[in-house]
Parts: sequence; structure tokens; C-alpha cells
Amino acid sequence: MLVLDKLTTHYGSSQALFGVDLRLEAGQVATLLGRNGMGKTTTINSIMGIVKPSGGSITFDGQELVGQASFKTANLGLGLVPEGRQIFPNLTMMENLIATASNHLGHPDPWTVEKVFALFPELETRISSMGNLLSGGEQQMLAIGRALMTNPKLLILDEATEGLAPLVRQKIWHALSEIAAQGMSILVVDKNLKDLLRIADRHFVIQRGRVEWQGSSAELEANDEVRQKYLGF
Amino acid sequence: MTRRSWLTLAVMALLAVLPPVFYLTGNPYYLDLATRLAILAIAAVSLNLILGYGGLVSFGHAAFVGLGAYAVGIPAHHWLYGGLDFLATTSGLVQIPLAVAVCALFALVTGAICLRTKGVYFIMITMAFAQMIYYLIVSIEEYGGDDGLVIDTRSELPVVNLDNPLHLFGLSYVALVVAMLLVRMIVRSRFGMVLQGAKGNPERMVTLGFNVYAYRLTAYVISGAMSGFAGALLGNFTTFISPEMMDWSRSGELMFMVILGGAATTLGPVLGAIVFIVAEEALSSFTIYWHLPFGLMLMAVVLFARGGLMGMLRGRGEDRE
Amino acid sequence: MDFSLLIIQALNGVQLGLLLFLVASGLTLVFGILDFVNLAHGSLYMMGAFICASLTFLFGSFVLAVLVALPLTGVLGFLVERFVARPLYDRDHLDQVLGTFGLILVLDTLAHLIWGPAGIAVPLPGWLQGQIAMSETLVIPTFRLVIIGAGLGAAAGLFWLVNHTRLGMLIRAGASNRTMVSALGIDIQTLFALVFALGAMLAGLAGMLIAPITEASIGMGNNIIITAFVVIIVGGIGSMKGAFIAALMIGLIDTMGRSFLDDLFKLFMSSDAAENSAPAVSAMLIYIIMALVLSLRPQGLFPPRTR
Amino acid sequence: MSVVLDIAGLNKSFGGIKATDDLNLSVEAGELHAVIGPNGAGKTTLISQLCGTQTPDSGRIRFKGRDITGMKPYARAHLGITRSFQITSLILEMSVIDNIALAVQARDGHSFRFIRAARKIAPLRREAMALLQRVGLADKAELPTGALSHGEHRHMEIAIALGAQADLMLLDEPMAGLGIEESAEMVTLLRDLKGKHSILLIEHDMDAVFALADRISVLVYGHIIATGTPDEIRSNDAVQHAYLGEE
Amino acid sequence: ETVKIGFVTTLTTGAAVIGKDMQNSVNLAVEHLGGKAGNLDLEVIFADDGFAPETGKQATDKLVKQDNVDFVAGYIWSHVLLASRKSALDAGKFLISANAGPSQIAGKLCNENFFSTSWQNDQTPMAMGEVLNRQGVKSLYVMAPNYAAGKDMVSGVERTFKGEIVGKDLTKWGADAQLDFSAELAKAKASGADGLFVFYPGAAGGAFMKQYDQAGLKDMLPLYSVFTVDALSLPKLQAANLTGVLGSRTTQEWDPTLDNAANKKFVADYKAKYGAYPSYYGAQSYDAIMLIASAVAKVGNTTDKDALRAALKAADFDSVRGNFKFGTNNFPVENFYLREAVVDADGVWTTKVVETVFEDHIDSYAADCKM
Ligand SMILES: Nc1ncnc2c1ncn2[C@@H]1O[C@H](COP(=O)(O)OP(=O)(O)OP(=O)(O)O)[C@@H](O)[C@H]1O
Ligand SMILES: Nc1ncnc2c1ncn2[C@@H]1O[C@H](COP(=O)(O)OP(=O)(O)OP(=O)(O)O)[C@@H](O)[C@H]1O
Ligand SMILES: [Mg+2]
Ligand SMILES: [Mg+2]
Repeated sequence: MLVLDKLTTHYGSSQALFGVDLRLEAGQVATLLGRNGMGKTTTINSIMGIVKPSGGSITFDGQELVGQASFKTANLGLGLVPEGRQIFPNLTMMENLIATASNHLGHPDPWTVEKVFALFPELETRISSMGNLLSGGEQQMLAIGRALMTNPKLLILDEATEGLAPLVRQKIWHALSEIAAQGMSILVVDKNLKDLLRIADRHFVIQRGRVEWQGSSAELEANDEVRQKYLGF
Repeated sequence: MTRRSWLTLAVMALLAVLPPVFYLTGNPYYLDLATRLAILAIAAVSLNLILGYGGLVSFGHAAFVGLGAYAVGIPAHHWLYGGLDFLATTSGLVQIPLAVAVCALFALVTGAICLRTKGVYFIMITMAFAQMIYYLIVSIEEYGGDDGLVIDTRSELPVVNLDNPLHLFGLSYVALVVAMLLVRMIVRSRFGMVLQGAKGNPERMVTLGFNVYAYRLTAYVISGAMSGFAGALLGNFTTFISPEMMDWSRSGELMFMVILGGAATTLGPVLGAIVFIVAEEALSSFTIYWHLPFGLMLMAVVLFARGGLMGMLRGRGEDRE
Repeated sequence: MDFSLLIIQALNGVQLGLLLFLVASGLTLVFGILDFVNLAHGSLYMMGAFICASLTFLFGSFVLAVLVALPLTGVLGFLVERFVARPLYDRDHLDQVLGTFGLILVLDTLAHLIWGPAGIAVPLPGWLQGQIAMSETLVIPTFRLVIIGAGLGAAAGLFWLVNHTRLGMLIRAGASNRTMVSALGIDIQTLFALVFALGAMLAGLAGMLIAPITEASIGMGNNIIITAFVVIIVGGIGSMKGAFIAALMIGLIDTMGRSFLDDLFKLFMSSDAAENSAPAVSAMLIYIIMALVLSLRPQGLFPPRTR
Repeated sequence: MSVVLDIAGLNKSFGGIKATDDLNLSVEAGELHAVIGPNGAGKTTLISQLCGTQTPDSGRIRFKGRDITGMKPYARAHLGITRSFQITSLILEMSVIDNIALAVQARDGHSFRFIRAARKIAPLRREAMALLQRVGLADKAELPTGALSHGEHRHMEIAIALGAQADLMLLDEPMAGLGIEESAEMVTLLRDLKGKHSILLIEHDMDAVFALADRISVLVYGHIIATGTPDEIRSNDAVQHAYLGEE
Repeated sequence: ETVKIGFVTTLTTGAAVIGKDMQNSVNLAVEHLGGKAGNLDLEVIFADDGFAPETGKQATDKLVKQDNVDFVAGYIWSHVLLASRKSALDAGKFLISANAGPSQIAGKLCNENFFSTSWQNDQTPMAMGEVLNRQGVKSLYVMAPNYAAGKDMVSGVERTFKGEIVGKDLTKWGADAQLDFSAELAKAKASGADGLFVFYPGAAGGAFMKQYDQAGLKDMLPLYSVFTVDALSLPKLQAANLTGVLGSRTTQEWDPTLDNAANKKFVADYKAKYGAYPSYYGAQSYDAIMLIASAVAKVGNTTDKDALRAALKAADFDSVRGNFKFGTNNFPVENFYLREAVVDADGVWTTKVVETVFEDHIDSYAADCKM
């Protein structure tokens, strides 16, 4: 479904990605793992067209994404929960949800505000709060809801549960598994490896702008060396 | 030394040598041009302290220049026409400190109010105060209203004779160099670091324990006083002082010099002043429609040269100052 | 003080206020919402006036001219967005100020080259030319009422657009975080271009409406742009409601100041002193208001709920 | 042990929302006191009131015996209170080391010093560099802060908090955004600090909280429902229900 | 050898209409002279003051120091002239104002090398005050921009007008000048005055006239203006068919209908060449060139300053005003006429002389001039 081939990206004159290769099948839940500053966010932003790759290719359902305007990429069915939440501060919580909502691909059972509230009841009482006044955790929930409202085929979450209380975290993992079960693919960055091992099918470990290792949860659990070397425990 | 320091030295050396050479070879007009340029560059350098390094975009800086000029003009006016004997003098040793003091005071009072606001609100409130001063002076008939003040006499100073164009240029040039060094010293000092930090993230600076407001106000007063000094020179240069000197479009021009040359750099404002004035002079002698190419030039610089001319000239790997 | 004069002056103030609103609303859209400082907004106002003036003579009808000139100024706004504004969205305000100042010089000089320095007086059709007598002493030029109507109509439309449509939400969202709006599947570039064109049309409309009263002249935009900035600052940048209320407030205070300040001053100073100081103070009035408002409320009267 | 921070009857509401509701809390000298609670419980709001960027509606805050309730933020910083931000708040245009150096500079009196170049003041630089070394960013010292990744920014936040050498450190989710290894390093670092400084820690990473805290307070809807040792809190039913879930 | 004349006027901004008219007239004068002043070639260098004193002063400096002209002429605006005066006179050049006439230069600051081919600011409104007396106007409403010349105009009319001034508005001027006069016109109407006196030069004049017309005040509040209804505003007003302006009264020292040979030639050739009536700005500029040329022709060179000065003072040239002579302060001693806006035989809107108000009028500051 999503294929990255020798993807390279530069920030000005400094290179951040040195040829990322990655392959994600439909319906899979995959993770990007790696220490701070290794290029996870850069990979994701390159896929979304937020930063412009300097080489390589990205295809989604056979369509080339490199060079594509970011909104066109999104309309092909990619939904993003960005690092740092990026809630629209001057819109109310409700407006944040509906402003960019769409159902381009004609999902038969599209996401609605009600479904999001069922997932995150905490949000419902804050409908008319301005985005920037929400607490950190509330913003994170909203960011996930907002991405779901675009009814994507592939949901990408960067630091999916940063700042969320343990209870909410559990709920999100649960929800993600459920969503995946309904056929949505998911690419997630997070640091709660325990949880990720449980829900993900495939893991990609990024080290200095390259995918150094990939494999299933079972393989990763079994492979102490990789964990030591790239993840640090 | 970096490429940039060499450039600064070269430009300043040219600015010191060329105008007198023009003057002595029978082109006195270009000396005048250079004097005006140096004076405006002082104002631009002082504006750069708060605009470039402090992130405080003052859109009323011409008011300081104008006030400085009136601080020279009003004593001279009374000396010529009588009235207010305690003020009447032609001594530069009174007029120039007066200009600096008046502007510092004006900066202190208006800055105390303006600095409560941020961003574009700050831009506009500084302009509002400048406009108030503008209309105030326009309404004082004693000082010529909008016709302005004609002073037939320049400030009397020891050593230099301002009626001699070479002396006037020399004084302006030296003042410019001093102003540049002063600003450079300030921005590199601990005070300057706080000022620049507050530009990037005032909230963080406050939680670190810096009273951002007080630091900004201090910078604002320093900058205003320096511009007042430039105004005193300008009054002497033109021997004619008009409220038009503090019109908002003049403040705009000072801003443009800073941005054009490159904000938050030592040479930037001077380079901006040079390009601005030389382009104005050169283009306007071709056609009365010179605003068209001039406007296109401004747009081109903005669109294609990030960080102004200094940004364009910045060598690879050389960081900002 | 004469009561009907007071009413006439109030209406004059409202009319000035609404005209200011037309200019300020476009400015606040582009500035408050696209976060782009467009000093050349006033030049679009001027271009609107000149285009409409030329077309009035071409068609022989002011109304027809306005109808054709409106989309033309929209197209002009579109071009300005494409070639000047768009490359500058990511830059800081200062670059935008410098770039659009350059644009002012270009547009003013172009207007000088195309239409000459003289300016054009725009004739009104007979039915707009006259006055309406509301009572014996209350007589108002018809056209001023037309301006009031147009201003109110535009205000209502804008208010609805920005606050009650999804387009409005997107525009506001785009103002705070363009990248994110785009990453969520919205073609923000086209959206911004449309908003910019809308702003240009509003400014152009104001120019068209003022041209029959003053005239189309070079530099007319530079006179109004400062006042329009004062309006949106006093109202709170990006707030349509703020722009509306501040425009009316400034229109009224300015008009009332011009009409009654000298009488007011005569109450407590000599009539000579009053006659001298009243015009000076009334010229300063809008700046005094702005400084006062900002020293009490540093974000204007109606700060947008966040920034 | 002496009480460093003492909060009594603090209230703060936003419109209808009570973000802080009759809150009482004290932090003792050298203690690491963790505050946990669901999202939106009012933890960040509490910190903002402590460092002075928000004013409480009512209540009293004492620091080292002194009432600081109405004091300006910069004055509190001088008394020895520092905070780190939940959403990183750095000076992106400045280099990494300048950011840290400013924190060090803030500590030694006022900065109305115009003559000497700040970058030439060796003690400032040296200390800033040492701090960067401590959080593992020494090799990025001269880069512009904007060019660092999210996690690296979090490290800088900590370095700044350290640089201020405050008596009371208010840390708002310092582990957020850190990688697995980096989180572990942070725990070591904080363990090191505790005892020397009083720390009020807000964190959703329960492994870290339970490993570090001397005492834990649980904040729900602006109100503290329980305070105790880690073990007491872990076994508290109400806390389990409101916050921890089936860990 | 050539005679170099620097001519400073406004060529950009809206006020360039005036500058254009002056430039046209200067070019016509040079053409009429065959490009020669006596044996010497005439060269005119035009410079733009951008409607701003500092720019005007710079332009003057450049003409004097770089182009090394023999005469500096032109100047529409008082403040530009005041700012530039020192630059020209200190360099020993002759300075000839073709329009601006601030009181300082007529009085205390008068100079032997300064000459005016126009008037002192107060004279035209003083003539208007006299007209108002003659027409039996008892109460007057006054409007003018709030700047030095505006105030001069008001005090000028106050000096001679014997009735009562029932209201006065000084409106905002400058970069953001006020052009909408609804409030003031409403007040003027409510004041019940017999007449309305205004001074709105340049673009503001057109704006004012339109609103006066739209407010329907023509019959209620007759208009008496100075420097407002002229050959520059009338064509625009005619294009917009604002008939309210016809019949309004204005005073001036010159009119296209003045009956002398020089004027007939000037007006006819100007109309033929530029397709419109010249304005008094043009007439004064034409005279300025003719004055300079007559002096240079008489002396035969540009180096003998004393001889040139005497020749200038003698003013031996065919002025479009008929007789031309200077007073002690080098301002003209001249007639002032009452003019009315009318439609000419070809249907073009213009002015014609109704009566002579002052004969050989001397301005009130001449006495202050120690020369
Ligand atoms: N805007 C930028 N300009 C220059 N360099 C950048 C920029 N953003 C990131 N980098 C550099 O690129 C590298 C990869 O950054 P990236 O944000 O992709 O890391 P990450 O794996 O997402 O890390 P984290 O877990 O900390 O979020 C880092 O070394 C960072 O310093
Ligand atoms: N300035 C404000 N105006 C209105 N509501 C606010 C404001 N600041 C915070 N709130 C609300 O107050 C509540 C408490 O917010 P706070 O940020 O303190 O939560 P928190 O405990 O830090 O949560 P998290 O763990 O998610 O960061 C939230 O519901 C938030 O929406
Ligand atoms: Mg990242
Ligand atoms: Mg929080």
C-alpha cells in the first residue's frame, strides 16, 4: 500500500534521511522506532509532503507522492496526527473537528463527531473551548479525532500518546486495534514499546536516517541485540 | 576575520574616502548626499537595535529624528527672533544634549505605554505617538506649523565648523561609526543577549527571571536618544526643520533601510541606507517615474534575497551575529 | 446645539464609518486571517476607484461600471496574491511590509502613467445625484445613503461568511497553521487566493463608492490605509466584529470631533484658542483614541479569542 | 524537614471550568513531589499559577515562608523558582548554547551590563557547555535551536531548568517526547537532582513517577483526592479508577 | 554659452497636475523665445519636489551644486520654497518664485536676489474679502485646510471682510488629508451664512466642488473661493457635469480673458498645443521665463550679477498680465480681478473677468522688508 524507496531528505544543507526503505501492506499496523533525532518525524513529514524529499520515491496505492502538494496527498487517504498536536488555536474544539472533515473516498460508514466523542468522552464537555486553551492531553485526543474525521485509509500518528494519562493511553491502543481491524492501515511513532508490541504487526527501526532493522513483534521481542543497539534497553 | 567583517571595513572605508574626493574634485553635491546618507544611517542603526535585535518594530522612529531636529531649531529660532530667552542659543553643546535628552524622555514616556502591547499593535501604537507629535508641531504657529522652521544658523561647536560641508560630513561619519560600534557592543553584551532572547521568546525570558519590559524599555530609550542625535545633525544639515521629517512615511523609510540592508547585522542598516539613497538619487535623475523601478527593486530584494542584502552576501556556514 | 444638525452629523459619521469598514474588513481578512500585512491594500482601493471611473465614462453608467469593476479588482487581487503575497506568507511581517510598500510605489506610478496625475471626477446617475429630505431641515445626499446600505450589506455578508460557514473556519484555521490545514487535505493556496481576492474586491468597492464623492486620485489609497489600520487595531486584529464596531466608532468620533470640538473647547477656553486647538486635536483624534485603547487593552477592543 | 512551598485554598476557574478547586499542597525541602492526574485535571494550570504567568482567583502561595501570591513571574524566578514547559518553549533563533547561557546568566543578578561581550564571559560559557554535556547535546551547541528535533528540545528544557539552579523546580512532563533510552537517562538525572533541589514533577509516565517520587499527589478536576507515598497511591482504589486503569 | 534655468515644481503625486501645467507653460515660453535669451541659448532643467519640502530642498541643492544653473525658478508650495530658499541664495543664484508667496519672504526674509512673478499669499483672499463687502455679504462661513497657506488665506479674507464670520473649519491636511467634507458642509448650511469662502488647492478642490454640488448648496450658500476653481479643476468638473460650480466667484491676478497681446498669444498657443486652457500657475511660470529671458537679453551674459539683478528688477518684458512691475520687496505690484466660472463659446468651462477688485495692489508685508 505504502512504499518508500531510497527516500532522502535534506534540511538546507544538512541531510536528515539517507535512503529510507519501507513497505506497508493494507490493513497493517506498523511502527517507526528509534531514538530522538533519528528521522522518524522527517520520514513522516516527507510522506505527507510537508517537507520536500530530495530523492527517492514514495508511492501510495501505486501513486507517486513525491512532488505532490500536501493536500493532494491527504486527499488520497492519508490522515496525520502530527508531532506537537498542532491544534488550530483560534478554532473551537468542535470547529477543529469539522473544519477539515471530509469523506473523499466515500467510506460507507464515515467517522462522525458522535463517534469521536464515543472514543474520547473527555472532549464532549469542551465543545466550545478554543483550541489553545485545551490541556495537553485534550489536544492530543482532538488531534486524533481530527485526523479520523478525514476518513483516511492510512492513519499516521507521530508521538501518538504523548502527554496522555495511562487510562486514556490504553483506550487509544484499544481504539487503534479496532480501527485497524476494520481495514484501516496505521503507521505509528510512540515510545510505549510494551503497548506497541501488542498491537503492531510490523516494526521499522530508524537509525541516523536509515531503516536499520525491520520485523514482527515476536522477532523484535526475541532480538535483544536490536533492542540494545538501537532502542537502548 | 569573516567575510562579513571585511565587507564592513571596505564599505565604511569607501564611505569615508569617496565623498571628500567628490567634493574636492568639484562635485559638492555628492558630499551633501553622503552627509544626508550618514545621518539617516545613524537613525537606521539605532532603529536596528530595537527592530533587528529586539524584535520591536517601531513605526514612529522618524518622530525622534524630527524632535532632535526641533531641539536644534527651536533654540536657534528664539536666538534669531527672540522669546523664551532661557532657551535661546546657537551653542551645539546645549542643543545636541537637549536633543538627546528630549528624545530619551519622549522614548521613556511613550515606550512605557507602547511596550505594553505586542507585535503589530506595537507597530501601530508607536506610529500613533509619532503622528500625535506630528500634528502637535503642525499646530504650533510660532514654529512655522507645517511650513517648518527656517534656521539660518548652525550649531556652534568647538573644533568643528558645521558651516563647512567637510566638517559636517566628518562629524556625521564619525558619529555613524560610533553608533555602529555602540550598537554592536550593546547587542553582544549580556544586556543584548537578554534583548535578543526576548525577541525570540519573551515568555521564556520572564520565567528565567528577566524583567523583559524593563530591558526593552531601556533599549527603546537608548535607540530613541541615538535617533535624536541623528535628528540634531539632520537639522544642522538642512537648516530647515519641518514636521514632514516625522511623517509616518519617513519612519517607513528608516524601517526599509534596516530591512533592505539586513536587520540584526552591524552593517545592514548602513548598507540599506546607501542602497536606498543611491538608488533613489540615480533612478530619479533618469525619470520622474522612478518610483516604478524603485518599487520593483524593493520587491525583488524582498522576494529573492532573504534577510536583506546582508542575507544575500552571507557566506556559507557563517552564522548570524 | 441644533438637533437636526446632530442627526445629520451622526449619519455622516456612520457613512464614513461604513466606508472605513469596507476597507478595514478586507484588510483584517488579509492581515488578521492570512497573517499578511498588505500595505498595498490602499492601492487596491485606488485601483478600484480608477477602474470604475474609466468604466463609468466608457459605459456611461456608474452602476454598470461598478458591476464590471468589482470582478476586475478581484482579478487584480488574485494576481497580487499569486506574485507578491504568496511568496511572502512564510516570511515575517517586516518583509511583507517592505514588499508591499514596493508594490504601492509600482501601482501608484502605474496609475499615474495610465490615468495621468489629474485624477478623475466620477459622475453619478441622476437618481443618485440628489438629496433626500427627511424633514425640512434634515436633508442628506442620496448617494451617502447608498454607501451606508452597501457597508451594512457587506458587513452582514462577511460576518456570516467568517463565523458561520465551514469556509470561514478553514480560513481561520489556515491563518494559524497553514501546513496543517494542507496536510489535512485542504487546498489552502487556492483558498487564500480567494480570500485575498475578496479583500481586494472589498477595498475596490470602497474606492468605487468614494470616487463620486471625492474623486479617483493618485495616492488616495495611502491616505486611507493608515486609518484602516487604526480601525483594525482598535477593533482587534482579525475580528470582523471588532473592525465593524471600531470603524463606526472612529467614523462617528472623527465626524463629531470635526463638527463640535471647537464648540466644546469654547466652553472652557478663549474662542481664539479653541479655534486653533480644535483642528489640531481633531486631526490627532484617531491616534489619541488608538493610543488610549491600546494602553488600556493592548490587544484592541475585541481581541480574537486567541493569537 | 522544612516546607519550601505551601499552597493553601487555591482556586482558579476559566468560565465554567474549575481548573483549580480549593487546592492545598506542600513541597518539602529536597523532596520530589509528583502530581499526577487525568488530562485536563489542572496540573499545568497549577504550575502556571506557581510561576506567576496566571493569577489565582483566590488562595495563597508561600515560598520559603514568603507570600508570593501576587508577585511578578520574573521576581519569583529571582527567589528561586523555575519551570520547564509542557509544550517546549525555547528561543528558536538563537543557538543551543546561547539558550542555556541565558539561563545561567539569569542567575547572577541583573543583566543591565552593556560592555563585555556575553559570549566572551568564560564562566557563563563553561557552565552552559557543562549543562549541555549533561543532557548529551554538547556536539550540537552551536546549531540554531530550530534545527533540533523534538526530543532534543526536551533535553534543552531540562538543561535550562538545571542552569537556573533553582531551589524549586517545576517540571511539566519532562519525559514527554523522549525516547525509551532517553527517558531512562532522565530518571537517573532527576534522581541525582532530588535532595539538592525541591522538585514538583508532573508526569504521565508512571514508571518514572513511581521510581522517583517521595510523595505523590493525585489531582482530579482541580482537587487533590489523595496524597501519599508511591505505594499508598498505587494501591488506592480511587486513583486506580480515575487515572491508572488496568496498568 | 547657455543660460541654465532650474525649474522646481511638483511632477509626481496628485499635485503633478499643477506641475504639468507649469512645465507646459515654461516649454511654451521657451518656444516663443525661439530657445534663446538674446544671444544665449536657453536651457531649462526641470526637477520634482515630490510635494515635500525636504525633497524640494534636495532638488534645489542638486540644481545649484551639480547642474550649476544660473537661475532657480518655480515652486508651487510655500514650505518647499522656504526650505529651498537658503540653498539657492547662499550659492548666489537668482531665485524666482512662480507661485508660492509666503509672508516671511515678502517681509523679514526678503532678499535682493529673490523675485516673485505671482503674489504674496494674503493678496488674493484680501481681494475676495473686498468682493464680499461689495456684494453685500453680511455673514460668511469659512473653510480651508489646516496648514500655513490655509491659515494665510483665512487671515487674508478676515483682513478685508467687514461682515461677520459665523463659522470656520480648518480641515486636516497633509499625507492623510481630509477629502470628505460632509460634516463641514452640513455645519455651514446650518449656520445660515450668506456665503461660503473656501480655499482648496489641487485635488482637494475637485473633491470639495463635487460635494458642494451634491449637497445642493448652490442657491442657498453661494460659493466664493480662491485657488480652488481653476483651469485644472474645471475640465474634470465638466466631465462629471457638476453644474453647481458654474457662476461661482473667485479672485485672481490673472485670467485667460485678460485683454493684452501677450496674453492672447499665450492662451491661444497653449490651447492649440495642449488642448486646454492654461491656469494661473502656467501664466506665472510663463512670465517667470519671460522675465529671466528679458534680463539676460539685456545684459548679454550671466556673469554680471549686479547688472542682471537690475535688469530683473526693471521687468522689461511683455507680461501676460499687461503691465508688470516689482515693489520694493521684489513682489509684483498688480491688479486683482473677480472671476466667474462660465461656459465659453465652444462649450468649454472656464473663467472670465467680472470686475477689477484692486488696482496696483501692494502686499502687506512689503513694509517689513529692509531692502
Ligand atoms: N527544521 C529542521 N532544520 C534542520 N534540521 C532539522 C530540522 N528538523 C529536524 N532536523 C534534524 O533532523 C534530524 C531528524 O529529526 P526528526 O525530527 O526527524 O527526528 P525524530 O526521529 O522525529 O526525533 P524525536 O523523537 O526527537 O522527535 C535531527 O537530527 C534534527 O536535528
Ligand atoms: N486559559 C484557559 N481558558 C479556559 N480554559 C482553560 C485555560 N487553560 C486551561 N483550561 C482548561 O482547564 C483544564 C485544565 O487544564 P490544564 O492544562 O491545567 O490540564 P492538565 O492537568 O495539565 O492536563 P494534561 O495532562 O492534559 O496536560 C482543561 O480542561 C483546559 O481545557
Ligand atoms: Mg519526532
Ligand atoms: Mg498539562
